Amino acid sequence: MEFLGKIVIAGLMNGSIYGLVAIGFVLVYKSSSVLNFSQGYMLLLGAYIFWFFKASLKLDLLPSLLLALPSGFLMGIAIERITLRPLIGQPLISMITVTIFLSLVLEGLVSLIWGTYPLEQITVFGRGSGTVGSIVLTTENVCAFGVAFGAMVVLILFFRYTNLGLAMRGVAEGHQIVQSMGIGVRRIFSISWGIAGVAATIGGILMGTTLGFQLGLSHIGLLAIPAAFIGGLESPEGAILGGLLIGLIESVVSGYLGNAAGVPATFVVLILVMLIRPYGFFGLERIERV
Amino acid sequence: MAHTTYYPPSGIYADSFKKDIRIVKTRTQLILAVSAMLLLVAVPLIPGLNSPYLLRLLIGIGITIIICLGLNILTGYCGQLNIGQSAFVMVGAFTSGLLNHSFGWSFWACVIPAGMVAAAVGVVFGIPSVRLKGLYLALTTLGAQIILTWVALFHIPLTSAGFTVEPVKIGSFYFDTPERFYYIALVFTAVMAFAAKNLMRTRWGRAFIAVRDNDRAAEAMGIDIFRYKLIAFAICTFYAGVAGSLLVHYMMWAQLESFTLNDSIWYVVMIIVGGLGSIEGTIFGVIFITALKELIFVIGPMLEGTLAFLPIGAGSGLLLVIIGGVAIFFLIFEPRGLAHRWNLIKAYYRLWPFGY
Amino acid sequence: MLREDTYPKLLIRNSRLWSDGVALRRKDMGIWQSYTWKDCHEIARDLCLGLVDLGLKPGDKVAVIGDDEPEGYLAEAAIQAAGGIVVALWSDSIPSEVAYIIQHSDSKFVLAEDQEQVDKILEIKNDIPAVQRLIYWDPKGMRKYRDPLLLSYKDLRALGAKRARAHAELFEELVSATKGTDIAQISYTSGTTSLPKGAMITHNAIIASAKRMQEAAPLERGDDVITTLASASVFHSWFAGYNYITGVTINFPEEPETLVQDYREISPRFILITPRQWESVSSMTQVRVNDAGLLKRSCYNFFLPVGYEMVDARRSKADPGPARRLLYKLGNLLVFAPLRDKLGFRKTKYPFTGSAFLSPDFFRFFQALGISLSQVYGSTESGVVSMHTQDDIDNDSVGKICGGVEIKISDTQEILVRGESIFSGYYKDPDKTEQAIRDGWFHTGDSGHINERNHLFYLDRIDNLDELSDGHRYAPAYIEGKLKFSRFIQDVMVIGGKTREYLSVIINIDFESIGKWAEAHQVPYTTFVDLSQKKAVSDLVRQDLVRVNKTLPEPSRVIKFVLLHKEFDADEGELTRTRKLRRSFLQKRYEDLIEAVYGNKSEVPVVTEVKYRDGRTGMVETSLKIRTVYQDEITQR
Amino acid sequence: MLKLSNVEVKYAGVILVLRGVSLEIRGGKIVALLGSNGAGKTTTLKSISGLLHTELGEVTAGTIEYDGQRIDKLGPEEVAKKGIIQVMEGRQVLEHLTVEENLRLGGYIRKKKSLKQDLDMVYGYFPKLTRLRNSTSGYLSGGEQQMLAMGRAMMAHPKIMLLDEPSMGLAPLVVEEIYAIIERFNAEEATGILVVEQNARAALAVSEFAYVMENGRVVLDGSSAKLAENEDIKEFYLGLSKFGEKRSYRDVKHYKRRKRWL
Repeated sequence: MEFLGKIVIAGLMNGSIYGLVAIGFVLVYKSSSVLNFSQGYMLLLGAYIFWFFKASLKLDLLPSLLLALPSGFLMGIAIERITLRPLIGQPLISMITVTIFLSLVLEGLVSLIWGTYPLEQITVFGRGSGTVGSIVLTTENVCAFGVAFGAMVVLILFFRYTNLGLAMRGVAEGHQIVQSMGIGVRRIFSISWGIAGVAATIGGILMGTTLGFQLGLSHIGLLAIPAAFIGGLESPEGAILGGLLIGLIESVVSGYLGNAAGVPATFVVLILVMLIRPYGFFGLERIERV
Repeated sequence: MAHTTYYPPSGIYADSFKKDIRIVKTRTQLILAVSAMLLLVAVPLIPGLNSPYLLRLLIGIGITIIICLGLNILTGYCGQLNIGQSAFVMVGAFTSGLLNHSFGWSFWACVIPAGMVAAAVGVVFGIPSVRLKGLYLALTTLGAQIILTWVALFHIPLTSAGFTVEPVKIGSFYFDTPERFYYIALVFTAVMAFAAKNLMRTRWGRAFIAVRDNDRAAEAMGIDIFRYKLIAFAICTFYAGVAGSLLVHYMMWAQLESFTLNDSIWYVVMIIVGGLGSIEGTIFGVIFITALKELIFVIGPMLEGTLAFLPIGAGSGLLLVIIGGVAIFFLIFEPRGLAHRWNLIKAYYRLWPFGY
Repeated sequence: MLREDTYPKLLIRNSRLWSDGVALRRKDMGIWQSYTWKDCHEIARDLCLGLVDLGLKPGDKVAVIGDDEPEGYLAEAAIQAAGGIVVALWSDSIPSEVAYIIQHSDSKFVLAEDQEQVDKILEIKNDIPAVQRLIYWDPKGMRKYRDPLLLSYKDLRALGAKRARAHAELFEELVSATKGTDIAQISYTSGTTSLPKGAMITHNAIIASAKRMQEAAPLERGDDVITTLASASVFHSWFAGYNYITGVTINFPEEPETLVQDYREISPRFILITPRQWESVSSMTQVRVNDAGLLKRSCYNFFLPVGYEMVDARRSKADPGPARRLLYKLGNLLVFAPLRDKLGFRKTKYPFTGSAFLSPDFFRFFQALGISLSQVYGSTESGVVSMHTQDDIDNDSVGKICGGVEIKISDTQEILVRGESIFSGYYKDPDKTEQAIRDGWFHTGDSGHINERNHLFYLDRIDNLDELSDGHRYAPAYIEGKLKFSRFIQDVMVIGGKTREYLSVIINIDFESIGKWAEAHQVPYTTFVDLSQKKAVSDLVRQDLVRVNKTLPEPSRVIKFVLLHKEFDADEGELTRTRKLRRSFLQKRYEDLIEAVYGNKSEVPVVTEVKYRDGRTGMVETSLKIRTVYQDEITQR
Repeated sequence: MLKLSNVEVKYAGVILVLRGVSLEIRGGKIVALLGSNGAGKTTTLKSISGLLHTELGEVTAGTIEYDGQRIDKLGPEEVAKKGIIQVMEGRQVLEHLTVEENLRLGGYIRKKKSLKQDLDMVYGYFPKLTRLRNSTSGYLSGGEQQMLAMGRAMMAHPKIMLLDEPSMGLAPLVVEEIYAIIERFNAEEATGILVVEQNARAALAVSEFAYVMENGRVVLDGSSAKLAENEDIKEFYLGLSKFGEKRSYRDVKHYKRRKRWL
């Protein structure tokens, strides 16, 4: 029984990070209906940038964060500006394919700059650990969960109530309509990619604390996809729930069937959900008037 | 997407529908096609060209063309995205390998079943996503890539470690050397390419294009989108399966390493660079990217040697950046790929001295 | 000598000799549908017996109106098979013209192509009481037509087939009863001056002309040709000779509008199109080359002069030298051969122009491209008189006089013709016949002369020849031909005559080329009227006038010109059906404009009645600007 | 004052759509632009509003000036900020957003504080929309969607409004209602309106000046009254035959009847 408790806690921990990254994925999908397959590699690059500030430049936690998050935002904007903007007006399949190729380029960049071996381990939130009942909790995990949850709340509020959030939902409906009302579609795109960049960076840092800074982090990005899909690709709340669910499934399955089984299991769930409830739990039935 | 209007020389007219849709319309085209074939057949015999390195490269290109042909039928003609193609190559490879290794079936007995099994597995993964509008097939094929690799790694005894496979043989003649296997690869590639080209002249082909261009209109015309997307995906995975079987019987060794997610992405790169929806485009794309890859394999180590400060593994990083970069360049500046560029050159020549 | 002396007899011979050979092809939905000789024989037999069943007797006239299509082509054979006489009408004639011809020719039946022609005939039904039945072959849009006069092509053939089953050999008997000397068809000439006259032409005359054409431009069975001129022109019957006598396959384009693409697909061995069509081919070539890229344009501009040199050298029999010949070969490979292929002349051996004057500049242009353009001269009444042969092309002459033709030049420089291909007089018009044929010689009304190499030279219509007040004689057609070489001028009429001391011209601009030029040079315009009066456009046309004036003797220089606000149109009687100017009508119609030109006015208000295609009329009033070619010249003359 | 002179538009650098279009909209005037399908009317509107850039279209020659400044190279957002708003063809509404959210987005480029008054103004013009304030706009009727689209444009208080076939697919009664509101809005807000229409009768009734386009070129222009009397306009756009009464389709022949724009 005690083993199950530990797994559930670990699952929720990871789940919150998956949820956060999934929000980034949903944000991009909502504003430009692009399935961003490079989300995992943005997470990787974000984590490495943070590692660069923390480990190479020896800055401590707060300054590294203050430098890493804006650079994550810039990374998102740069990606949108260089690869996606020229494709506006092209068929959707080209936009999605470009994100696939982006994952190649990002992986290449990371291995070009930092090599392919895992980076030296660093502590992010400090050593310490405590126990709740019989379960050992390290400060790293608890802080990671806290940061993830905070970021999620901020994003939801932004998305629901600000004018910019409304504009983003408008852009998702139709680029031309919104443009004819004076809303800079390009600006909205770059902002949503910027936020996705920040979400990925935070996710990367948090994942880095537990799994270490290595190329494997990009597989976490893969998990954001089932998380976002199960949540319905439409709403940030859906993404969070999806993330937590995926986290649980991954840790439970890998707990009992050996740790390589975690990721495939989530995709099995993805396919099952796609069969039963294609629009996810929170998705909107798409209005298709011919 | 790479269709072009055809400018025949004057004096060429069709007095029957069959004549109108022939693939080879003029005598010069026939001569060109036949001479190209003869050249390909003669390659191993020409001293300069028949170095083992080049033959192995050509065989690799041949098998990759088959994989990309399937992918182009699905993505280019039917508009569905598949980023798990190499998993289905693996399915074909292991099916054929196991049939041969465990049941002693010859290559000729295994290749079609390999394709069939790959197609069956493909359909299983295809059904959930094909029901939906939008590019959800990309998600399920990504899932397929991960799940199938996991299954092969842990749940089939032989595949995780790799196992030996008999080479292709006819009677007592073994196609075990590159010079000999070259002909097997050539025959299969030619047959599969011609089949793909022909497919576009059939009802299925037209239905695929209808689904790609406007699935709502296609549905209104009575085309069962679900069925045709599934057929397209089945053909795509069948092509992958056959290629997998060829690969395994050529390498005489079946192992997991050559079927990764990156390989799937590379196949997508090849059809984008080559030209979506064009058979010639697929061939151009495969040759172009393979040549680029070989080039980088030469430059990579040199670079690592000279620029010492680069970390270990920079060579592979460089490869990814360049190939990814080239793919993105094509997507943005030449969306219709090399095939379109080739058609423009042909049109320029055909329209000479007029401009339009 | 041919035993068969009429086309129907040849049809029977051919269906026996080459039963499954392809006789005709017609393009339908992009595919060329073939008719074998057996099919043609069967269709002609059914039509013929159907008509006979309806009461067609030898010597009866049947009017045929419609675009050139296999149905019409075989209907003519069917009518002649029963000893009937074909009266071919122009498909774009207006109802009043059609009524006059049908009534004058006493046609008993009318064969019409489609709803458009049927509507014309039904509109004039009461003026043509003699017509018993109106047969149509394209039923499109006519489901609700219930007029008793109407009979569909299908029903006629059914009638004929029933009759053929009853009496198997009837068709062959009827055909053998016909003989070469019978009248085969009455062709109404579109007289530039008075009402149309019906020239009676016998089978022998047609076959004689057809044979002459095949001497100058021989073809063999299996060659492809394409019909380009309307079925009403007499040339159509001579052209049919290739099909009946030698078995050459005739291809029919899908629609008159798609002729350009269709003839490119066929690339016919022999082709004859009117000067206006050659002019449009030349201007289209120049426009499309100018629109092409720099490399293509510079190649073309580099090699064209080389082509011109070769043409001039061949004409003056001088040897251009090995360097020039090599350069021309290179030019042929790089520019001329691809150009011929794009224009559809890849396989063409005999490109011909005829039925009107085409200025030598065009001959020189096309020959430079390797298209050995040559001229055929003849008329409805005289048959084929002279033709260039491939080895003896002289750009100034209208061809070498054909075998079996005698030519005499009268003291008034008029060309007189005698021979087997002469017509047999005007139907129901004995005094006109008297005027035209005197003791066997046909007075063509054209002026010209013969040179020592037996080439005939054509100057102009006799009554067009004119002289200025100071006695200087000039040929309007010659000047007009030169002006039409410019791609900006579609049509032009020279004004002069005894009471004027200088020449002036009325010009129709080519709306499409000038429109394109205007767009390229940011000259905004809305309608044809607006564009024609723009100053920039008149400056553009002035350059062409200056160019042509340089090549003319000083007194026949054009001093003043007007850009007309509308195109000359056959519907308004300004042009004949073969697009030739009806000068006397035009002189009368634009009298006040001409007075204003010579009255040194700079502008004249004009009100002209315009007839829309469906007969509706509308008034157009605008003011035309009268411009001078050389600003200063007018003041000091 | 908005002025197009000799504007030439090409799609994907190859397809020539507009071949030298020149027209003017003086402040506060209603101008109609007539033409059949494919005449280039919508392309003209999109060249003004800058929406061409999203469809690989570009103005390759000629100029579009608004109050003296050239705007043909600007993106749609800048043009909208200058006060030229386009209401697109086919009642383009943001289906999954509510009516109010649509209107709020309409006023996106205006300052926040005037949002309340703008909303009341629009609800004044279109009382029907007040009731539908929170319903998803995807489920509105055709007429309501057209009102929402126009209301959304009004939210930005445009100086010039470009209406693309407002009457398309609407019942005649609704069309009258919409045109009445257009006239009222023009009168009260002094907004210049360029209305593109196939429904020539309604457009000529409401506008002072009108242009007729045919395959990429203005072939006829003049005051609306004069055009309403023009022989060819009556024939080809108002369906009146030469004797003034309705012309039935039965006697339209399948063979081509040549129009004479002389």
